[in-house]
Amino acid sequence: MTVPNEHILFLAAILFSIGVCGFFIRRNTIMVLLSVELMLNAANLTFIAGSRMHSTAAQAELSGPIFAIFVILVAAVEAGVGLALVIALFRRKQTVSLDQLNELGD
Amino acid sequence: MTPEALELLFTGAFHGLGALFAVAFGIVLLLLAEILPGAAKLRPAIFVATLVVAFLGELHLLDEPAGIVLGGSYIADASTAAWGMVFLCATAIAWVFGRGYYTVEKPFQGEHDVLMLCSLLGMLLMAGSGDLLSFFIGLELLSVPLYALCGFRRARNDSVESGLKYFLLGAFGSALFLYGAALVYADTGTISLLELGNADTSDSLSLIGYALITSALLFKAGVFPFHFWIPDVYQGAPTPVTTFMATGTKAAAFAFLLKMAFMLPAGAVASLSWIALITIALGNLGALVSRDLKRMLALSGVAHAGILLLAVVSCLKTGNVALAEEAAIYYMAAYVFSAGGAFGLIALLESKTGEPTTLDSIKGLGARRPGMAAAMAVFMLSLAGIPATGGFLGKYFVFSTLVVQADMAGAAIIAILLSVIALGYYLRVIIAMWMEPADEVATLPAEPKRLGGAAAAVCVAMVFLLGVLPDLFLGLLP
Amino acid sequence: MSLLSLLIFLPLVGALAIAFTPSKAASLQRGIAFLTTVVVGILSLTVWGTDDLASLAVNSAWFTLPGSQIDVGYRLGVDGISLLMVVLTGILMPIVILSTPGHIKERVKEFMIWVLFMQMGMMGVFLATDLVLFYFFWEIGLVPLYFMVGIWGGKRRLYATLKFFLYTFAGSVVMLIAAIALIYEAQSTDIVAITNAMSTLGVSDTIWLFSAFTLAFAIKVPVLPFHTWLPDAHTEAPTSGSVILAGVLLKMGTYGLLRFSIAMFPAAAVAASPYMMGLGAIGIVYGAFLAMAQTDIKRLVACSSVSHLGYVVLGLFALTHVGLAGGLIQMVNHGLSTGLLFLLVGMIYERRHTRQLDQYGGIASVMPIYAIFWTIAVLSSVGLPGLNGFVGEYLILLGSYQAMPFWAVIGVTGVIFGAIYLLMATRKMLYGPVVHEANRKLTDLNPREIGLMIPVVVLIVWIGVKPDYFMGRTEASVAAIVERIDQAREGMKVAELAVPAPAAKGGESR
Amino acid sequence: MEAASYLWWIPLLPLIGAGICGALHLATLRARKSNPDAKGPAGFAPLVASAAMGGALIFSIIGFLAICPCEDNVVDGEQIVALQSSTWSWISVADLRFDLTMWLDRLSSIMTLVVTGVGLLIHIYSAGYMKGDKGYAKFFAYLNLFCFAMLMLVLSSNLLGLFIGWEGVGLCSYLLIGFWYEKGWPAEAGQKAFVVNRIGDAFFIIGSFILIGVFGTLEMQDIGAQVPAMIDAHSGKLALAALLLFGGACGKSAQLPLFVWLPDAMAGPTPVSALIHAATMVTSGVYMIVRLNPLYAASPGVLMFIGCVAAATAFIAGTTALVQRDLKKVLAYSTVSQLGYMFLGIAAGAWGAAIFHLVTHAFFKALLFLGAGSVIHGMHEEQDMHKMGGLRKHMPRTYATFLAGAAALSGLPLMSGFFSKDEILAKNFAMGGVNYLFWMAGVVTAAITAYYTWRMVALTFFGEERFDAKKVHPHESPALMTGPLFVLAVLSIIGGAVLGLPHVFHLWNHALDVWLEPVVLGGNEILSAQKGMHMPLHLTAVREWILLALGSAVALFFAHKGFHDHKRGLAMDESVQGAFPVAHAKLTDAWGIDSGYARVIVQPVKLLAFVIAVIVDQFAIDGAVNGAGRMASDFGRRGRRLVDGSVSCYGLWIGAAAVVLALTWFWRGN
Repeated sequence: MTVPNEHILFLAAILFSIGVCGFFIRRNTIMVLLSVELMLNAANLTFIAGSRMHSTAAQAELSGPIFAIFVILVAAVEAGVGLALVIALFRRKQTVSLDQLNELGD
Repeated sequence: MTPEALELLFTGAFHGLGALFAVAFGIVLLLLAEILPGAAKLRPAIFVATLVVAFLGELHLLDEPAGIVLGGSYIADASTAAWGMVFLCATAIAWVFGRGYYTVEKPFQGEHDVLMLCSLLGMLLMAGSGDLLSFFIGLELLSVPLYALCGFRRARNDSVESGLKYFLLGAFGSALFLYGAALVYADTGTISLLELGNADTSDSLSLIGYALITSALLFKAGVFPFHFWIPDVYQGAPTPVTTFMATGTKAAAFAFLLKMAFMLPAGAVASLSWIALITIALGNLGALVSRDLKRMLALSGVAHAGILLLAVVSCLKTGNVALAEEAAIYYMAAYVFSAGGAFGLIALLESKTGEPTTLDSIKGLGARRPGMAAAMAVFMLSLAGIPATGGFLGKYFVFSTLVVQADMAGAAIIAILLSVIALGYYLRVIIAMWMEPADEVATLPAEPKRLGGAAAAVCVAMVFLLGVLPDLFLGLLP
Repeated sequence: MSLLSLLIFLPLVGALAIAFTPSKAASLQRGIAFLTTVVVGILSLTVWGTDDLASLAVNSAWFTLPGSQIDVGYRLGVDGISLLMVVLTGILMPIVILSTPGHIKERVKEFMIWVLFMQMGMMGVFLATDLVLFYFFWEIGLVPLYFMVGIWGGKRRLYATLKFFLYTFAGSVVMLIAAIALIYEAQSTDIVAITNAMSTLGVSDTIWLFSAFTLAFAIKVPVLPFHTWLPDAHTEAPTSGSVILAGVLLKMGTYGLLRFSIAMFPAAAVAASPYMMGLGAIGIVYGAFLAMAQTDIKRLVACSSVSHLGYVVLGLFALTHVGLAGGLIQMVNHGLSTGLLFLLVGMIYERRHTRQLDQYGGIASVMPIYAIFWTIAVLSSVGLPGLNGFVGEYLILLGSYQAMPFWAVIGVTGVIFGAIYLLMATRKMLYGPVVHEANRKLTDLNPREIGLMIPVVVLIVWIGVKPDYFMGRTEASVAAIVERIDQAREGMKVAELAVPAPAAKGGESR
Repeated sequence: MEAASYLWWIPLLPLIGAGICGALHLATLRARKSNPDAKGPAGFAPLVASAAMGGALIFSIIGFLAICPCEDNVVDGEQIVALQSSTWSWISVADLRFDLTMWLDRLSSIMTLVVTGVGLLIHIYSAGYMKGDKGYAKFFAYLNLFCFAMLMLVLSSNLLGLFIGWEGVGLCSYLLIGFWYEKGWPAEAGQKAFVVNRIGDAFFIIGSFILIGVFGTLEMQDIGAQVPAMIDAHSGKLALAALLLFGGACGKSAQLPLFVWLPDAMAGPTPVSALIHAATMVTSGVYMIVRLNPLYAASPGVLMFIGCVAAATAFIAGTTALVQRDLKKVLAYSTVSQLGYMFLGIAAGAWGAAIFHLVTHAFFKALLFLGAGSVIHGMHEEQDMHKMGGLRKHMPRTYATFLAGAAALSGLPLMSGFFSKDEILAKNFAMGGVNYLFWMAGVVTAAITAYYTWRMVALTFFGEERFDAKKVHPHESPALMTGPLFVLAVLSIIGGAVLGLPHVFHLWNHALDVWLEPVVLGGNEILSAQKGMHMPLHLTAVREWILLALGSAVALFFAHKGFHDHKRGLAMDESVQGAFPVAHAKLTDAWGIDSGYARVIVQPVKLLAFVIAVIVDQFAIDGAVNGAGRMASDFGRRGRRLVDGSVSCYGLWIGAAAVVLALTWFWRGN
């Protein structure tokens, strides 16, 4: 028995929404980062579903999965830089709470 | 994949991607220079050489566009080349003014340059990308190094904060883009712009997808209500990086916006023009009340983004991409030299003290550094769009596309009246420099740097050339 | 390089030359500036001497507007309308430079550079026959005055200069949009071509273009109720700035009204004429009352400008031959008489360092020669027959009477009120006993000051006694405009016969 | 008509003189720089000025001779009645031309002779009167400048050219009234004079517009010629134009309601009062109307209106003169009243009579002013008659001449004033209708005039000396001043009889009527046509005699009464003042008209100026402008509050916006 694509899309949508909400709600930088990851993965899931929808027996539609792979890659890169920045923040403030990002402005 | 297919895939690729290859090669060389002993002193040479070669590549591309390469992932046409030149100029300006800006971080100058080139690479890729994937890669290639650059002065709170803010929001933005792209893909089954152009995108999935994609782009371009990060990040980031972001990133975002504008639904015209007008208003009003120069220029940049968005709107309404693109490129070029020059001068001013530059700290600058102050005045007038400066003609072209092609005189009048507010704060900068006596708040300005001075002079010259002899540049454009 | 180009760019050359002088060498910079302006003045007189003005025209390619075949050209030309303005500019600038030693003591270098820039802008505005070029110079002209007021001005100079720039800029950007539309409508940027293309169109097609242009010029003139920047700018500006402002800069507005609003859109002008005449006439009285209430002599003169320019607007928008001719000559008159008044105010200010009327009194007994010049200037402004002011005012009022007696009568009352405030000021300044000790020690005008005012006085008398000599040169151009207006009137009549309602609306008065 | 370009010299000589005197003044100033009490070349000024006037006088006599009726002035059967100079083309726009031409016909020749003649005398007189004044040369410069303007006024053939002189004399009057500006109030008086005149000029200007509209020219000869053709078509416009021009005349010739400046004008030096405010400038209104007599003849309604104004002015001014204490004020109000008389003549269409009275008045009023000047001079600048008395011993020559002037003014029989007044009254009487009222007003005024004139004489020269003999030593003025007095005295005695002896005497005919006949022909014809009676009107001999007798009786009786009441001193004045304090105060203040203006016009204008400047301009208009600016920065600050600067808030905006965007497109898309 196969899962209907709509369900996958729906699941992806839910994941994405959870990620967005997390982004808004969480105060801890790491958690916010994770929420973003969640959103990315929701996108990936959608890509996969898309490719599944548009593939035919004759020819598989591959750009979706390829996209997904790139996303995973990029997500890693982003995480790297992001965590570096988080560390820098921690070095200066001994905390990783977003509320510490409040010095700019005039 | 058959060899023929591979060959087909790469025909004209080298010609079309000349600039990208050059920059990539330059990055590699710089990295080598990092590790090879004694090669450190070569870095500037390598950097400059890279830019020059890339620039030549783009020039070549202008003359004979390669068209579609990499099987549609990259479109190397004249406008791509023109945008590429804009990016290269932006990079050059940011880099030159950045020389000697970093005191504490001096040892890491190499990394700084590498990151800058990476981000440049991303811009070039974005501008020419033929499908959503290559655009996404370009976008990340542009953004990720910038996150690092913003936080480059990690000994300073403001720098770190700016970096982290930019990172988080940037990541959020990319996520939006991705999900949007995914939805579009799920709906149409393709990511190539050309095919998307033909595909039926009226379905709700694509609509939402495009909305998300546009949001991400508007975020990068810094347009209401996606612009709130801009003042913070620009203010906190190291000034050369701000210079780079203000000019380069914005340009890249608009380059792609114009590319994909034709895919947007008809309803977008109304919503986007409203967004544009609000952006201009908010940007100018915000700038009007900020005393920190970088913040002020950041917000003024938001206003300029709004005007560029109007160009996008007119292209969206008329479908005449070429004209709107021409106007936008001209506008952007003028902006690169004016804003770039202005931010650059701020970088020079800060390089001595490292203190933020405010309207108070530049009081009486005209008396102590007439050259600098004069250049700054020219940049301000150009940003304000006073004739004989590039700013004016850019404004003229954008608004003429709007009035004549898109037949949106009403929006044009509102926009241009809103831009009168801008004059208010540009003039205040001049007032502070030339008409107010220096007081104790006014920090002693930087020792004049020969390099910086030369760069400023070049920017001034370009601003005037763009303003008085437009044919030099219009001739290049398609 | 052609004569007209020289008129525009010699000042630029002079400015560059000054830029390379050592910043301390004030006298050298003054010298260069004076020399440049004198040469330009002589050149402008040679233009006056040329009989075939058309032969001076310049027309070379500049650039092509993207997405169209419209060539923006470097087009210069001079006709009867601009001729007077060009000569006025040419003659006033040396006088301005000559007046600076009294009040420009520091940052001479910058000042001279800005003055020459200013001259370039003004000459450009009057000589450009290409719309884009005109707009270029039109806005460039704002910058130098912005600096003059902002750097060398009085206490509230920053407020005044910001207000001036923003106010006028707001007007001109609206004009920019209109210009963009206009250029594509006429498919040309040549003002003559545009005029030929547009002046045949009806009201409904041109009314918004007309309004946009008129708004920009009305702010510059300034026409009620856009005038409030002027008193501030005048009061805060240094003497020379005020002279330039009153003498030439404001004329850019009236010149624009004539060259664009009226000549390009005659039909719309006819429709709007009652309202514009109303603004002009009310402006005359309003400005006069404004002046009456002033205690600051410089501000008083500034307000009198509002009143005098009301005459010009009234005359121009009467759209009669007499009114137009009168308005044109009155532009020059105002430049001379008000310029002279500002010079005089400056001279007394340099000696006494106050502009409050009640600080003076009995000056005539201390500075008799000053009193003579002051009296001449005042009489010229109140329009005494035999001096220049009368010619303009009488023709304007006559012309507007032929068009709309009501507004003319309102305007005539200005003759009374003008006398009231100017004579009041004169009495408080010159007459009565010397009450303030500080006034006893005042020294009378020195030869330089006398010398620089002589040419102005000569012109004042000359225009008053032989106006024909000056108006003769303008007659042809005015006649051409009148012809366009008459054609437009005909056209509107036809339109009214066809469709009674819309075209008639503008026509009805008050 | 004949070309005669030397006419230009009549106005130009005084102009040149003015220039030279001005130069002399500047030279004197320069000389005084080194030592304050240096004489400088100012002493030459009177010579130069008088020479200029003399030259002008000679030229005007030449002109006069060239047009007076005698054989050698007949060119091919045509009697020369006018000379015309070369033309200076002044303004020409479209098809309008305003040219300056000197036009000497019989009317303007009389005026030029009066102006140059009386002017010359007053120049000579001033040489003595102004001696020692630090503005000596300047005074003569102004005086000459005035004569230039006045001559332009009377000689110009174009109404606009006339207007040059019209405003020019106004200017000079302004300058000369304020001549002693250090005192302050003369300057204010001058300003008042100029402004009030300007009010009249405003009417004048509008009137000229109407004339241009009707005739397409301002050449007064052409206008006069075209009037008959225009009456039917444009009678309304003509009347309006005439009325407006008369408004101008009201300003210059000090008629109600614009007469208030003239009494104040006495602040100027007395010769000025004599020349400008008695003999010449104030009469220019009369001249202008007579010059345009066809126009006025064509609008009888306006003539009637003029009559009413004139009668009221004559009466009010006369009554005011009754109670003045200031010698010059008496003369000033008397002048206003006499000008009213001239306009009464015009009201009756008696152009000749008006000019006749203008001339005689020029003689005797100039004489009286100069005499008064001599008195004031002798009394050390004292002008209050209550502080004089018994001066006839001290200054006999002045006294004698003053008597002559007084006799003429009060119209004692056979004096010049007698004939001119009588003619005006007679013409009104003959015209009948409403002019009977004018006639009565005239008679009453004549009575009043006689009374105050002799009151003045009595208070000044008779009774006990009311001045402090220790401080003030009255003395006769030098010959330089008394000389002109005698000349004028002779003129005011015989002038009337010579120029205008009524026909009933059958000695010689009315010289002035004959002389002016060609000038007033147009007007008379129109009037005759309208009224159906032959102009100029003539009474039957009987009536004429009765009127003459009546006139003499009134004059003699009231003159005697006025003299008798006051020759013993101030008793009468004080008793009157005691009896009716309020009425007396009002009368002294010219029926409170002047102070009324201050309340009703001046104060409101000042208030309005304040309201406009502060409330409308600063508060409303400029407030709006600045308000816009303030609002902008306000919004700017508000704009910041959209976000709190936290990442999640920014993100929220982005997310929300994305959703909204999606929704709008979704909704718009399908």
